[in-house]
Amino acid sequence: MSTATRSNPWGRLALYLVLGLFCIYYLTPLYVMLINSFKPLGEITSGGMVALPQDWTSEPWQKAWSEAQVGVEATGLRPYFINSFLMVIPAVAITTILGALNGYVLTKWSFRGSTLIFGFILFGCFIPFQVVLIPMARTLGLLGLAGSVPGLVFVHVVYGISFSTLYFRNYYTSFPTELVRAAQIDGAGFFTIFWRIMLPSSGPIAVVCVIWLFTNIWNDFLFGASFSDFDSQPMTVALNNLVQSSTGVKEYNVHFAGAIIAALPTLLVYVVAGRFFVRGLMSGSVKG
Amino acid sequence: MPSSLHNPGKSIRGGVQDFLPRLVLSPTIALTLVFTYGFILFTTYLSFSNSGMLPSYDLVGWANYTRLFKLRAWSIATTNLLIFGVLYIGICAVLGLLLAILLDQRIRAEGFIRTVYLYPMALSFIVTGVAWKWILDPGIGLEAVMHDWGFTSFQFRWIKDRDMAIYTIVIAAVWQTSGFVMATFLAGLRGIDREMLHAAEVDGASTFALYRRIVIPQLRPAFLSAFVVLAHMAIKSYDLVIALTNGGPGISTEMPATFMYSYTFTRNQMGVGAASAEIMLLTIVAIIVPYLWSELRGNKQ
Amino acid sequence: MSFLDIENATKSYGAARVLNETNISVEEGEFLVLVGPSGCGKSTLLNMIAGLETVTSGEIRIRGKRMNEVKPAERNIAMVFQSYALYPNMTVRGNISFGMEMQGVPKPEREKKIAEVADLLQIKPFLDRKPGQLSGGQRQRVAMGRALTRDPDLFLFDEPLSNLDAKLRVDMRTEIKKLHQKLGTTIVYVTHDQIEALTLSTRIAVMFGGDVQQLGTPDEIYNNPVNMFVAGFMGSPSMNLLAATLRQGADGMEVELARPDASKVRLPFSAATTQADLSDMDGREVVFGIRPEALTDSEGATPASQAIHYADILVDVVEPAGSDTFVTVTLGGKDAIGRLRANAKAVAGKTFTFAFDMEKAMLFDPETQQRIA
Amino acid sequence: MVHSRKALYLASVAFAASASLASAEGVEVLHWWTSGGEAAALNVLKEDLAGQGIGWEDMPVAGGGGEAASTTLKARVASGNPPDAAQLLGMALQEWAAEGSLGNLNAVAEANDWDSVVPASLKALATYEGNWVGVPVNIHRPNWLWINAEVFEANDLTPPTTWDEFNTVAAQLQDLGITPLAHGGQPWQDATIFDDVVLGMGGADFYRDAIHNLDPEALGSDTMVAVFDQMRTIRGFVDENFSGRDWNLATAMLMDGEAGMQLMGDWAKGEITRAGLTPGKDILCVPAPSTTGSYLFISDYFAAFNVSEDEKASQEALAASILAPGFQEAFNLVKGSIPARTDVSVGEFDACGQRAAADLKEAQENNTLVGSLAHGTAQTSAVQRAIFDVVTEHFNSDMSSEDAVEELQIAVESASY
Repeated sequence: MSTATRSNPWGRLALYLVLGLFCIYYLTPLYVMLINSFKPLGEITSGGMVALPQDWTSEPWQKAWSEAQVGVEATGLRPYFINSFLMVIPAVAITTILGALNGYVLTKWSFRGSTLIFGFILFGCFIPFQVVLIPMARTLGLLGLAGSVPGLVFVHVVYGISFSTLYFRNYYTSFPTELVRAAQIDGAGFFTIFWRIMLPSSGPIAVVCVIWLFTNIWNDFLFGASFSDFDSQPMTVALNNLVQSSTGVKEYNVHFAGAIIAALPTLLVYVVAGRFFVRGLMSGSVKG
Repeated sequence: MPSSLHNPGKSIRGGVQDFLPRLVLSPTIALTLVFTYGFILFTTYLSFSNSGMLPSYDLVGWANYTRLFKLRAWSIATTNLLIFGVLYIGICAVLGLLLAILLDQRIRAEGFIRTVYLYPMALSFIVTGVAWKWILDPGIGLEAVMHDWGFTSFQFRWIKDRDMAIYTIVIAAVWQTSGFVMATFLAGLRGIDREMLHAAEVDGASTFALYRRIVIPQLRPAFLSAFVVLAHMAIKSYDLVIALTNGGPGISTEMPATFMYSYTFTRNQMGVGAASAEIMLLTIVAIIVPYLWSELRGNKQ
Repeated sequence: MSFLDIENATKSYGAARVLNETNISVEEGEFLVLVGPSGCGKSTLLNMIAGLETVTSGEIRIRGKRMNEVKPAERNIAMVFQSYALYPNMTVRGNISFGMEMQGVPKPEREKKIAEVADLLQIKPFLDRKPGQLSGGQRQRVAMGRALTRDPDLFLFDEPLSNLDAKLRVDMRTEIKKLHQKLGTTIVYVTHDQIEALTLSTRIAVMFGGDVQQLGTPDEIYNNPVNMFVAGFMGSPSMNLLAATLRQGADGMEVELARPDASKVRLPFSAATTQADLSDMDGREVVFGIRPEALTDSEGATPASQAIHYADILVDVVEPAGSDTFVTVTLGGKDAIGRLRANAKAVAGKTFTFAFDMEKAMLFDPETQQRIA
Repeated sequence: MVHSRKALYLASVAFAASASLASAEGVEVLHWWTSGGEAAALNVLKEDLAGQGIGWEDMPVAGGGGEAASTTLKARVASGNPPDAAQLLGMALQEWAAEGSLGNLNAVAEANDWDSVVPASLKALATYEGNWVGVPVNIHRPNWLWINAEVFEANDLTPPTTWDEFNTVAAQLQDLGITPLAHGGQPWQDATIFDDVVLGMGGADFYRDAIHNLDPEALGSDTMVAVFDQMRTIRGFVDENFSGRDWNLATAMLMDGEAGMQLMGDWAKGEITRAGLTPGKDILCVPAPSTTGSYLFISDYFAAFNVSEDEKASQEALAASILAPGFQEAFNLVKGSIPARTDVSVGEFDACGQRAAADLKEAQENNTLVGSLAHGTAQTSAVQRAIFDVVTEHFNSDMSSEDAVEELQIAVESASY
């Protein structure tokens, strides 16, 4: 952004140094997990948890993926992925679209009291999930959604929507209103403006929103464990079953491998969605 | 951008278009009404009932509250939340902003670094908690490694120290979320018009002044998002505490979220759990509402 | 019935009224400029014509048809915005064709139209670029191109040139004027730049504080402002508005202005100057208005004028500007600017004999700010 | 109705192989046995039921000794969609029964004569108001002291049988630079030690008075002060990094010889076997100090939730299969516990298992079989956790024993309402 820092080689060096240092901070736990996921269990429990493996093995990975005991059957995490995808994709899509529409209404079609309504919706971010669990279970039961994937999608939409609304509303606040006016004069209606004008320019915030929702829903354990059935348990419940056992043997190497496997879809989303973080989507339309 | 929120679209009239915006908003409003406010009311009721394992509807007055305030675990939890909340939100916001600005300098490997900063969010704390526990454990983690390298006087045993353990939770929590806060700010930065920055540069603004006077003020909405997300994470920090210290040593890292969960589900004292939730909600109202008020009202002009 | 009628139109946001009852009629083919400082209500009025803001009370009619409830897209108008409002995610071609697409214009026709305006505005080379890759002037052309494809009944411009640099602004101004002459479409144009207003318009509405202060041709507005605001706002450098007192002189009324040394300048202000009857106004405080070009050196004064009067005044500052020299003096307690020929011999710190063209002078009431004479 | 159901059940058992009469419905089981051995053991049950034509719908939710599963269970019950059977510890079973959420298994119990094969203490927890509401699966014993044989032999130490001996041995180990006691500072592990100390220093009757009956006199007694004194002494025998450590890492310390002893339940055998060592030989198992002759127990139960009539048959079939001798042996061999019925041969079990079975018999005769507080077999979770709070806080701070006793009384009083 600033030519000043671009032209100063020492400044650049310091810049990269700082960024690199933080990379180490962020990567250390991953390093610990990775190296230990390639060790035989004996090597881990006999100490040296930060040392490189003496005896590299990929067995923990194989085990976590398809052989580990997560229930009565030794299925590994594999079969649970589909449940998680069935839950997370619709939930993220619905929540993001609704959030974007809400943000669009709240900024570009605001009406008397709309700011108040925004505050009202926003407060939903803070409700502790512990307190909603039982009434939500009862509600799902009444709706006939208990123990099903649609039920889980519903719950995640309900408690994700305050966030997606927040993100888009705050982003659209600085979205040039003149664009909306121009489109109105061009004859575009409410939804056309949204689809053709607003959404295509929402790349960075959509990334943030999707990352947030995807991560939260994918990694959610409480709802997943409480509102699922034997055939709709999401991946986190399986991962938790793999990792947690009060009186069983703890296979840390398999746990770590499992955790990384479980996080792969999220990581993929980060990498893919990250491309939409490109600069300058808006330039050329914002007033100077 | 003086008039970004200046009632722009009070325009399309007649027919469906007139109430379409409200129609679009209404599902969200209805869901919020029932599943946020309805459930808060329900919880309020429970907090005055003698609910144990399951909800019960027999009222017992303020008994749950008096019991709650007598519990040492609760006062520890609230103190911890204060320490944790302030440090966590503060550090994440500053670090997130700093990293976003640094990353916005046309960095060569931006995509890679961004992903590195972000990835902790992707991992479930069920497992990363174990890795952190190891790193922080003086016997096998950082301290042991430093000793191996010859720095034998190096000491880092906060996680075993009742007074310091809460700070290790801050370290791990910052690790998990600061990247996301960075992304929020980065999105905000990318939404700012470049020409304006060029203009300011031409005006002779130093890089520092550029950010302080022009860029950061424009990130206010992003700050709001970040703050809400961080406050949400701070208040709901559960997995983190369970995985890292499980409230220990002793009960020194008990947090309201773990307290609430424990009383509502593990200890079968749902009434006390509901009372603690009420206190939490009131605290949130006391802190968040004035902020929202000033932020949203300020935007309106 | 005119082409565009604005009748008793007002606009309020809650209790705050931003536009008072406004009446303007625009004939077909006219170029109306709404000019005024920011916050005067000009953009609000434009947005009301466009349908982007509701009309609180009153009526807006196009070709006699009430527009208040008609959607912007159905008013057959086109609008060019200050920030150009180009859709950042579409190419130039996409931007231009979007409106036609929305109106259901078939593709071949759209292509034809795009080619036409691209030719007209010389934007053919950038058709497949995105707005972000264009310069300010190019974006401006694209924005106009987008508006042109509509074949609108009415063109609305919202400060379209204010984001351009000075030179480009002058060029684009000429192009807009050419375009108007060529297409003959009715235009309503908002600006805060009085030069744009004077050069482009066939009529000007000067606005301030939510009211139209004066509506008239550029000549009327410039030479016959109805009040101090219009007089001061239009023209550059702006009109000198100086505190003065009316005195009964030998040949009728005279205007008395104080020099810095407390001595007085007296200038006849009589029948040759005005039709107004000032006879019983002896001793009255007034504001004396005179444009810089009417406060000049003896050779620079219009020979045709019937009422040139001279006075010696101490010169404070001399600013040669090539074709003219601007001189600042103190008169009536305020700085007054005179516009002299380039070779006039005024020297700072010395007195100089100024020629006042009293035919072009005017008087205002300091209380009501309205024109007296 | 009862008759027809019973008839259906008997038929299903009688013609198990034909499988045609069993409900097409599967039986959904909520449990927290997900780690290798346990889950594999449960698979035996699954196969067993499959043989009877009953599908197994697996609903595992692991975490914190069933804490996570209990939350899930509450949500499932609240939604009106409870599982057919759920794993519960003894007191939780009683609490659910009190809520009226459980059906009864009297028909199966009668048909299989559970009354005569299930130990009375287990039966007391499996029945509510005279009805069988759940079925016990196993018996774990938490009051074991595990000893690294090599360390003890090399240093010529004798396994301690009393707390005094323990203190002496521990002091000797400490002098040798060996951590006397491998321990993880988590509330349930602290409470496991507390269990052992209360039972050891006060005896079974005192344990019942204080922990089961919450007798204020017992809770405030000098014995209890002495218990906390001993806890303080034990605190001196753990390494400085004990806080927050998982139990199995503590076991690893024991196996490496880094530590000499560990107080832990018999599930530690899983870790020991896995490391290639033999429980009872490489790692000795002796009853926790001063608790010889007494037996703390934990039983896992499968609770029978109220289900519709057509699911009842498979629920009952599940219950019958769980307590069938064949499954009891197969399962408990893998799990490290001993069978929940006394008439199953333990010849196949390892030395520690055989000893446990013998001790159990003895304890039953002497009325010294008591449910463990640390593992949800003595108190409602409210009281249990309130005691945990005091024990953990005392263990991790410099609270005096007198203060701890006082805190204990207050905590118990405020939690039991």
